[in-house]
Amino acid sequence: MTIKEKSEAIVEEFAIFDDWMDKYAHLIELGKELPIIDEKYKDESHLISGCQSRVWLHADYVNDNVVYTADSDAVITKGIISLLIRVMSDANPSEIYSSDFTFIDDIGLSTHLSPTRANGLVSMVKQMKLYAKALYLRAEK
Amino acid sequence: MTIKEKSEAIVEEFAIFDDWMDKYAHLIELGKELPIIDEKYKDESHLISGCQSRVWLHADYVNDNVVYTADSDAVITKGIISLLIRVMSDANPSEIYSSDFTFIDDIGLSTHLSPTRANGLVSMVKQMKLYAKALYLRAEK
Amino acid sequence: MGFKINSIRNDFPVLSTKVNGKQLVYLDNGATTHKPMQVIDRISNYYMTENSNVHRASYNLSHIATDLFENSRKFIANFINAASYREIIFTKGTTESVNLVASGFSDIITEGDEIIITVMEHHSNFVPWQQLCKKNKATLRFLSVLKDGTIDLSELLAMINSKTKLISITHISNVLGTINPVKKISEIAHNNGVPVFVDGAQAIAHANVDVSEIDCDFYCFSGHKAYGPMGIGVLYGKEEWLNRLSPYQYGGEMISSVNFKSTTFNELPYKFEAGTPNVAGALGLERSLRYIQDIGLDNIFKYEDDLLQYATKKFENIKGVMIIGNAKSKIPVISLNIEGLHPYDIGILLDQMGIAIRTGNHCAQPLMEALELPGTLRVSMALYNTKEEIDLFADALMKAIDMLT
Amino acid sequence: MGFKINSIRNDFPVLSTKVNGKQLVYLDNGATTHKPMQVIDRISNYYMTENSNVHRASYNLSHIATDLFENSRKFIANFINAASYREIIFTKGTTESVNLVASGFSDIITEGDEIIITVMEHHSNFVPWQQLCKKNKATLRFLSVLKDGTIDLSELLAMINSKTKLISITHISNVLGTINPVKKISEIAHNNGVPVFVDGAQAIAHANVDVSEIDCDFYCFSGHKAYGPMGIGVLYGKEEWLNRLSPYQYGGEMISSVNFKSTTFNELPYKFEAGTPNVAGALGLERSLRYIQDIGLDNIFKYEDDLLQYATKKFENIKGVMIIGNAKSKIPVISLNIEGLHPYDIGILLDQMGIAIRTGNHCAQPLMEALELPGTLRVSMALYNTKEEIDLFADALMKAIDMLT
Ligand SMILES: Cc1ncc(COP(=O)(O)O)c(C=O)c1O
Ligand SMILES: Cc1ncc(COP(=O)(O)O)c(C=O)c1O
Repeated sequence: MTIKEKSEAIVEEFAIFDDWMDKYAHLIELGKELPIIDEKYKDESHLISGCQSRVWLHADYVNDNVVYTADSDAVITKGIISLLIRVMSDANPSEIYSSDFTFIDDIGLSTHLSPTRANGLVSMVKQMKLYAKALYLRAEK
Repeated sequence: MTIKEKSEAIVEEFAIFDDWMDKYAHLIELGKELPIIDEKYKDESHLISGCQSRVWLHADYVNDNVVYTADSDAVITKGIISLLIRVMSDANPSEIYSSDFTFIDDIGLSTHLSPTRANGLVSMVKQMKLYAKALYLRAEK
Repeated sequence: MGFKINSIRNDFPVLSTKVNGKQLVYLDNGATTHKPMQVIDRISNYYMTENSNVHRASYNLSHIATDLFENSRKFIANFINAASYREIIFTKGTTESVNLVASGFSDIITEGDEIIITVMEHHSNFVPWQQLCKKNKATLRFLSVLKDGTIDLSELLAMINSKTKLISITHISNVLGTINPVKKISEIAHNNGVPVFVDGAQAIAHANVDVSEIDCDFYCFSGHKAYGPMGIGVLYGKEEWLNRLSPYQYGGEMISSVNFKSTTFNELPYKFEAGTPNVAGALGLERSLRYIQDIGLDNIFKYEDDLLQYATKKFENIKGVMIIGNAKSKIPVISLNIEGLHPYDIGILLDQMGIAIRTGNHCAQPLMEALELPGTLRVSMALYNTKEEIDLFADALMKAIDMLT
Repeated sequence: MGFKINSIRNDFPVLSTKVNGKQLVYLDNGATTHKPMQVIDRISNYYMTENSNVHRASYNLSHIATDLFENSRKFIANFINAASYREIIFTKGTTESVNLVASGFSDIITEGDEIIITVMEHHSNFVPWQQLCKKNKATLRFLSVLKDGTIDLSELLAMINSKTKLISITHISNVLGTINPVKKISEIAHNNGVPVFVDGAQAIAHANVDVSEIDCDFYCFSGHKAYGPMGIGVLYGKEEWLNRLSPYQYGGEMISSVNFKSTTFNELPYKFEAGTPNVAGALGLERSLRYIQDIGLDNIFKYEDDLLQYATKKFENIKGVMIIGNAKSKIPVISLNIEGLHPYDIGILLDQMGIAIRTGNHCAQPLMEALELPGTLRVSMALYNTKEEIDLFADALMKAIDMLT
């Protein structure tokens, strides 16, 4: 599946809930299920700045694709990360780099989880893209 | 005449003009007639700060009374000074020191010549009072 | 006059806003307060009928504006019981006031000197001193915060010494709500020849501010936290101290005369007011303080304390909820820690339910470090809040906790 | 859209004020401008429906305010054609903008360095550099003003050298009305590796401001001189330059993280915005620039130039009146010297006739010293002035001269 297709699938998945509480409950569930990052990556150097909660992000390069793992101390943040990872992980760096991630807007959570605002989510997406680029450049050499 | 009486005389003198133009014309006339300060006192040390126009003020102590002379480069300012001198000059320091000079308010010129506002007039009155005090203290010794 | 909460609420148009279809419950007054129509109208009326530059012009409109502006200064001097209007400097707000004084003290603080602040300071009363000490090779020392959210004066007595050049302390903690004993601190400081700076950002609308009684050397606050406009604040300083400090910014009314070689500066308070002042802001701030005065300070304190007691009792009874800061002397600011949950998660869910509270470190990271917390959930009330709103918050909080566990 | 003066005048409530029973004729726009209802209403509406602190909170009202605030920044970036919103710093006004940069340059300027300004600078773009040079033992050099009120670029070419570290110049003189060739000056400066600061206080409402075209390194202006609120202004700086300068004030959003040992600062533009920002001010400023844009910059310039030509011709024909400043490229600011009469006397009499103009040194004492004048009578017009008002002024001026001679 392309990033676009994966995004659309998520939007559909959330569309069945018409109440904000159910949407959030689902997000919280996803957050709790997020496969946790290897403990050794939960250090300063993997912290993303600009988030209200702490977020650690790690990326590997496997078979020309970027594979992300992450964690946060806030569970809603983890839910969001889990969506981002579902969409972006195991994808090709150039596809990651050229995609936008406005699908979170389309889920219909409240606007403050929107990646188009200046908030932690923006930093997260930015950092994920940076990793993709860095891994790609390193592989090129 | 006391300072109070001299002030009242001036208010009466202006009361005969009922048009601002005539009041100002009279003030300008008085300004032009102001006996000018001795040239040697028109220096930095006799300048009053805080006026939009330059004002030089000098005071002498004659027969236990303070005698003021002054000049300005603006004629309306000179008119005001001439009123202040008429009232304050040749008076006793303690009388000068304890008087208020709101008579200028009562003349009915515009409010911006009022000594109750922060403007050059306030500085003038303040400086005149300071001279009175200084001369008095010097004489006491 | 009694305290008529309904008529007060009607004065504040924002309070009838809807959020996600629900009535707004605004409990973030520590960050900023809303403005009554009286203040909003004062600003509009100024711009509609009295607007002018001040001080320098010789026409009527400018005289009117100058009088209004200077009368605001006098009103504020009176409101905080300063000795003279010359001690009232208009600034952008608390942060600028602290920076102004810190800049002035950079001529006074030398290598090896010490400045004392507390662990509970807001960044605005922390970083300026930290940077000053760094620049001038001085030492910044910290009074610790006890378990109940208060400071210990005996620690101050032990810390103060001949190298101490300044004590700067917040009147009221924006996280814990603690009212610090600033009068006693001034006494101790002055017995040791040390001046005291008090950050009154959280105090001006919620506590008695009497600078003569406190006897502090500097005091400051922001308009926007006292039902007044943004972009205006006050620095109070004793004349002798303000005279000792160099000007902060150059230009405008703070200048007495300039030539190609040098400049002489104006007297107080103008010496510290560079550039065209925010006249509309000053008038708006005066109006907001008059608003407070009209309701009556004592009425407000009583009402707010009632809210505090009610909320405290209510929150204590929610499972897993702990109140951070239990000083006897508090304003209605309550920080909560929810066992096992991140404040950020709670904040997001509360917003869904129309409730505006603050989560995070509240610009007091050192305090969070000392308390070993990632942040708190802060409920900060004002004169327009109600017990019903506290109930709505408590219900929403329980719902959020439920969803997250 | 055409230029409909009557409908424009109706937007500005102050213009219908009476002074001493006479209709106000306001010709002191160089000091401050009046505000259209659109701007006044924008501020009121913000406080009535959108008020909140920005950036830090996770509730809806704060997101709305943050978006509005950041959109104002983007609008302004676009209005002056900056490369990015990161180059737009909100300040109190021009004076603070200059002081912020002068403070930043205190790390850069060292003994023996030179800063070039002109003789026609406003104190706000004079004293900060003078004091910086004094503190850092650098030399402040002055470009002179020619008879017609312009500067001579060949003097700049002769003055600039390897010691020159900065050129700071006003875009437009607040006394003479001269539009300086800031684009050419930037070119000369950059050919010599010198950065350029432009004081745009008088330009923003009356001339085309395109910082990319000018290619200056810094530009600044005040809201209140562009039909916007008091207490808000802008500093534009190229990112590379803003990144080089240290923060100016500490506290609030400019902080990224703090601990007991040290502080890391936020990115641009926040690095320079300490304390709760003046959100209402930023929105009001955006609205005033939109107001200008809606009327059309070219329409305004054409209308104002028409007023300038009309007034110039009229004043030249009054006996004893001399216009100070006859540059080809001027905004409608006209300084007058009246033979044998003190400007102060004239100002007082004009006020009696309802006319608001400025007399004195206009915060440009060095220029007065250079021109050997005690001050001037300054008529400064804006988009809402009319030829009838110029006639009223001219009649009143003749009457005043008559009374005084
Ligand atoms: C050319 C110039 N620079 C600077 C200023 C100072 O602007 P403000 O007082 O708004 O800071 C002014 C306004 O008086 C001005 O005309
Ligand atoms: C205790 C305290 N000090 C300082 C400040 C800073 O105030 P401002 O942002 O208005 O400058 C605040 C407000 O956040 C505060 O609560």
